[in-house]
Amino acid sequence: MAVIIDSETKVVVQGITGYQGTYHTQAMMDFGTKVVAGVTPGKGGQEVHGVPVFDTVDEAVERTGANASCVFVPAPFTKSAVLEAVDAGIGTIVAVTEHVPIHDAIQFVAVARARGVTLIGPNCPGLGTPGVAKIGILPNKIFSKGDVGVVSRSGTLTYEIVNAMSESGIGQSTCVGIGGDRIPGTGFVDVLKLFQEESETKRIVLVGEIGGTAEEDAAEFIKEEVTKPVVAYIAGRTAPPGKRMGHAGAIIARGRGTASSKMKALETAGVKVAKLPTDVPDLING
Amino acid sequence: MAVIIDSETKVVVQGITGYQGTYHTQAMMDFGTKVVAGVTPGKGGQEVHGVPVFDTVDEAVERTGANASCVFVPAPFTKSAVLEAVDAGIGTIVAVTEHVPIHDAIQFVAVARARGVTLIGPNCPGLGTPGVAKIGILPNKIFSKGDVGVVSRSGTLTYEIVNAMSESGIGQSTCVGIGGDRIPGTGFVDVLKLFQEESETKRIVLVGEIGGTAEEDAAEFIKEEVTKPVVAYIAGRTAPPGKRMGHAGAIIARGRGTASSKMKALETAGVKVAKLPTDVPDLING
Amino acid sequence: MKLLEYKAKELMRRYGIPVPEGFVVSSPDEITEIAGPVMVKAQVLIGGRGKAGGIKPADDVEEARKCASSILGMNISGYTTKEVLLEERIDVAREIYLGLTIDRSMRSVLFMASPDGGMDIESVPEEKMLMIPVDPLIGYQQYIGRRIASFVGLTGNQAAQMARLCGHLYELAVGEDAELAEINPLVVTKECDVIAGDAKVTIDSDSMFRHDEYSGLKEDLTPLEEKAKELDIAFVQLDGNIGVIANGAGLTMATLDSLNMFNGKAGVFLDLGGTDDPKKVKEAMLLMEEAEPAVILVNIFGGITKCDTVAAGLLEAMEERRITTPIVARIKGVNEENAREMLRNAGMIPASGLSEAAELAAKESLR
Amino acid sequence: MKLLEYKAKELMRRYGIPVPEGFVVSSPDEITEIAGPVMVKAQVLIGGRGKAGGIKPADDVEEARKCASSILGMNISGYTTKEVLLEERIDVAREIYLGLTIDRSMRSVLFMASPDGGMDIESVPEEKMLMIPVDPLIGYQQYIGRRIASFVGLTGNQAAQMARLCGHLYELAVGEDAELAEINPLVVTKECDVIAGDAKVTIDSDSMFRHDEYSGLKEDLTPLEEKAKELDIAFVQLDGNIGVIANGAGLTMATLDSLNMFNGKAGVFLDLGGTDDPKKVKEAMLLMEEAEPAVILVNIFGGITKCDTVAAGLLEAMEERRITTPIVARIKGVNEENAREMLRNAGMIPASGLSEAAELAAKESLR
Repeated sequence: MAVIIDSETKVVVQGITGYQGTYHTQAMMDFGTKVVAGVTPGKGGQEVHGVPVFDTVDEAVERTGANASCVFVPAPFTKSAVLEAVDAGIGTIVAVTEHVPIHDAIQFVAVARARGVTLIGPNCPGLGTPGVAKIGILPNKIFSKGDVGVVSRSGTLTYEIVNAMSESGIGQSTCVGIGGDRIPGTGFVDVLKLFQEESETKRIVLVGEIGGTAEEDAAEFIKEEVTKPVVAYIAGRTAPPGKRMGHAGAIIARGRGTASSKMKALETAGVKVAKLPTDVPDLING
Repeated sequence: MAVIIDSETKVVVQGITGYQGTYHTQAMMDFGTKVVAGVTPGKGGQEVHGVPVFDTVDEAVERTGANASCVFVPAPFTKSAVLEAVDAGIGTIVAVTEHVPIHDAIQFVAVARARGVTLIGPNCPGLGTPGVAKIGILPNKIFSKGDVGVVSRSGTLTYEIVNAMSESGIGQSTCVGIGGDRIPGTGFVDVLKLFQEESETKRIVLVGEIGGTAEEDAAEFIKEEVTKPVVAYIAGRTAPPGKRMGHAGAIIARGRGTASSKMKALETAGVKVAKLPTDVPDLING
Repeated sequence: MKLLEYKAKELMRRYGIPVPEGFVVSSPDEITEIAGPVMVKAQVLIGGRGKAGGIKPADDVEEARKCASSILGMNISGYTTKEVLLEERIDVAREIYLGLTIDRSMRSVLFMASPDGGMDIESVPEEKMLMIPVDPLIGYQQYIGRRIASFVGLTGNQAAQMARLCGHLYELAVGEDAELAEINPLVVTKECDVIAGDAKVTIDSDSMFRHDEYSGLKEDLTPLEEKAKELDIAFVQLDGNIGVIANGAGLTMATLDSLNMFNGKAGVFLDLGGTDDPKKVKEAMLLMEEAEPAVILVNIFGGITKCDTVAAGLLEAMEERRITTPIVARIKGVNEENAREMLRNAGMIPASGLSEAAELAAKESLR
Repeated sequence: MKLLEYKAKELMRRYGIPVPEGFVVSSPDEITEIAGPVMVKAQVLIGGRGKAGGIKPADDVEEARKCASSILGMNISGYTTKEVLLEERIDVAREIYLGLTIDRSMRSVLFMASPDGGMDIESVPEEKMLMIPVDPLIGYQQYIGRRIASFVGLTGNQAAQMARLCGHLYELAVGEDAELAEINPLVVTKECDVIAGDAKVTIDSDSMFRHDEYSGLKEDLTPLEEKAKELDIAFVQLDGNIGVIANGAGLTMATLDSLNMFNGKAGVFLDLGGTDDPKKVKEAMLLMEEAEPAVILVNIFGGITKCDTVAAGLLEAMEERRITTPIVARIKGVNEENAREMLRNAGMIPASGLSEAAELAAKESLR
């Protein structure tokens, strides 16, 4: 068992013929993922690492039974690609692409959520369950099998922490990189809920950053609904204040969104908060 | 118990200051419905039959706790009115207005369904549960309390049949007029599902018409999921073929949509099909 | 509101869909010049004009005038040809079918496409017809056009043209409130371009309040149909001799079904919609009288109006026109006994039930 | 991409939002005529110009030139004033706040409005600020404008103006990919019209591929920032003396946090994004050297590239520029031992863990 992906997950890679698509198709297959199809308009009939390429997601689903998608298409086409996957009945979509226009993201995230699709990203590393499957670009070698569910807004920092965990002998059930964009398809709360419900996950690591109030919302949820132990790290305690969104940003934030606000909220919810990412393994163990 | 409405239903009437809105507000209150608010932009602060009028649905919800809406606004504004109700968190919407542009209906029906709102209509008489509440324009006097759930695409024909039932001593649990428009917010199948689940409804009457394939779809559903006895009447056995939608209509229909196709489908599903509306009470009784 | 081919093509051109060059005349004298070989096409709101001789080729002005004069005035399935379209003749390599309509069960706009366009599209087997509902939350996206292009067997540049064209057709449907937009045939020319050979567009009549540009257009209606339309009454001419007035489509059809059970045959029927407004009942009565049925059957279910008020409307109409046609009337609702008394006194035949009313009217019509 | 006030107002005008008449000059000589009393307003991408003396009234050309020449060249919070806007002076009856931004938690566009617009908007109490997220499936609808008008206390014609204006502001945000569109103050004039007194618009830089019109606009960047932007590297100048290069925002911030634990202070930091592309590492290194830090700390987590390849990129940069600044480098991933050896041989200080790297860099910076 795992969250979001399992051994029945069959992945179609949208943008499979691009550099990233081709590279990570191989990496996903190396991890054990069933990559059953690729899609690149106009390149139907080709193959990439033995995976058949189709012109449309619909065709890929019909021919291969794909039920999950990994999106590598360039930012200008990401909206259309995600909507195509939703429309074709794909239930899990990982949108790796970064620099997606925010108004595009608002639209396709709303549609995916309304249609009950689990969308991770955009601008995310994706997710992996050691021994089962991985969708996205998380490095294969950082994982080890275990009982800790990891959820993170960060990319490389997640690799850092998961790697440190693995080196300390602490394995992961599923690791979900929800991405750092302002409009994430799946948020902390969505993943925490899944971890809380799933039986193989015994402990949870949450990696946050300054900006927004997702960590505060997560803290609220943990307080109410999560009974499993949670360790967190918030990056950016010493970072300069970010770009201000005119007056509007300050008005919305009203003092929230800072590292100390997030750490305080999490501590109040009973979460052990690490000072440095390298402290996470120790906090998990004790 | 009843479907869709109950004694906790609090109705806001959108377009309360118009002729229809004002008239049916009184009729609904006479039936026992809790009409708690009205909305007409620019007329906030007034009262209609003692019901306070607000400028926006949001305000009405905030001040009165309204959780259902009855929409009487003119067709050009119906889309905006329904979306306003959805956005304000209203869970049940009855859109009485007829002549709503079909592309408007496609949009707001999709949004309502995506947001989990029960939308009846547009162009519908609404629904009523004798002794509990009514939303819409069904005549009060036709109802009597009982165990038959009625669902109908028709307006006055429903009144005819419900009236005939009441005169024969057959009462209704809930009567839902889903309306005759091509894009109904709630369809036969939605209501059949509710009737099947609800315990006070022991028997079901379905009133259909020629055109479209809603009755065929209903028959399919009845066959698979409905264990309660169903009586049906299909209006239009002798009606001329309706307006044809170019070639497209014929291609979609492929022989379905006629009275005989519908009657056959229903009979195959074990439904007793009345030849005339006046036969319905006899068929219900056995 | 159906549009004539040339109006539909004007629309398509405005939305970026390629259509042949052409112009419309209502008299052969208006043809003074043509740029090359043309097709002369009858402009009528009905299909089958090709087989009826309503489409002819012409190579020069002389010939074009001859064709126009033979087609103008032609009666095609009951429709008189008042205008002809003279259109650049295109070299057809392939004919495709592309349509956009409303799908009730999906509650959405529906694309339909087939590699085999042309005359016999309705008999194309199911597997040769692609149907793609457009999710209203998503709207049109390029992949829909790609799926269509691939299904009808277009590739490369033609596939790209097709995808753009599908997008434009969707924009047209939404922008103009079309409930039908059909291109049959969609022609692939020998020059490998994709262009609309014919065009059918039906505008949703409920959307007219936001489309002033169509208010001037007249549908090809009889004077009675025209009058009924103005009064917002559904008017249908059948081949029997009983005039039926009822309120609501379902009740009207149920009335027809009931008449049929007693061997009565409806001639004209008028559906007032869900209303029992006495003024509308009166107007319907006046309209019905002009259709000269043998019997009139009135079946009104009173919703918000009292029956005697509705009956009074009927009486007014009778007096105003001195109607002598036998009238069977059944008005259901509050004060129905009063109403029955009023009708009886005025020489009408009152009935209390739907079956009874149908039986009485049928009997009267068979005298 | 922040727009100057006059650019933002041009946009607003294009979308139907009323703005005062005005024109822009970059030299007092360009002012030859004014239609009436004006305000002369510094065009800078920073707030607080009013308090800094960047806004002055003028009644005639002479005075306008004088104001312009005093404001042009003015330094406002580090930004040099290169243009001034001369704008018709409006009679202010009331000042309202209206803003539109992105709400992360609602995943939507958010309208914000307050009856108390003007200078001190950030300190307006919560109950005086209305926030309405726009459901992306619904989009802007008139009722949103009505709610806003009612909240800020407008009625009748002014409420109608406000509702229209809100609709236009939403269209602007979506059409131009604005992540912020703010009108503060939104002025109700003594003539009872509603008009934008000031305008702030920020265009989403990720949307530039579809907005050629903004590609000519330059943000007010230092040469180094400009170069970093071209390379798609996040560049931030802080007040410490350690230059940090890392890949990914989270890892970069974690690196700063770690430095801080050992009393190190970051000066410039460069975030390469999620990439470990050796070419980008090299470019960052060259850029960093120009910023002249006391120590450089490189922290790269290798995703798809091997560590020794990344190390080779670092060495190339060092050789190309003969960099003598002490460099602490930590590259994590496949072949990291190889990489460490390469770095050591080239005179860099290799580290294996993040904490170790931070400690070494901090120590080096405190020498």
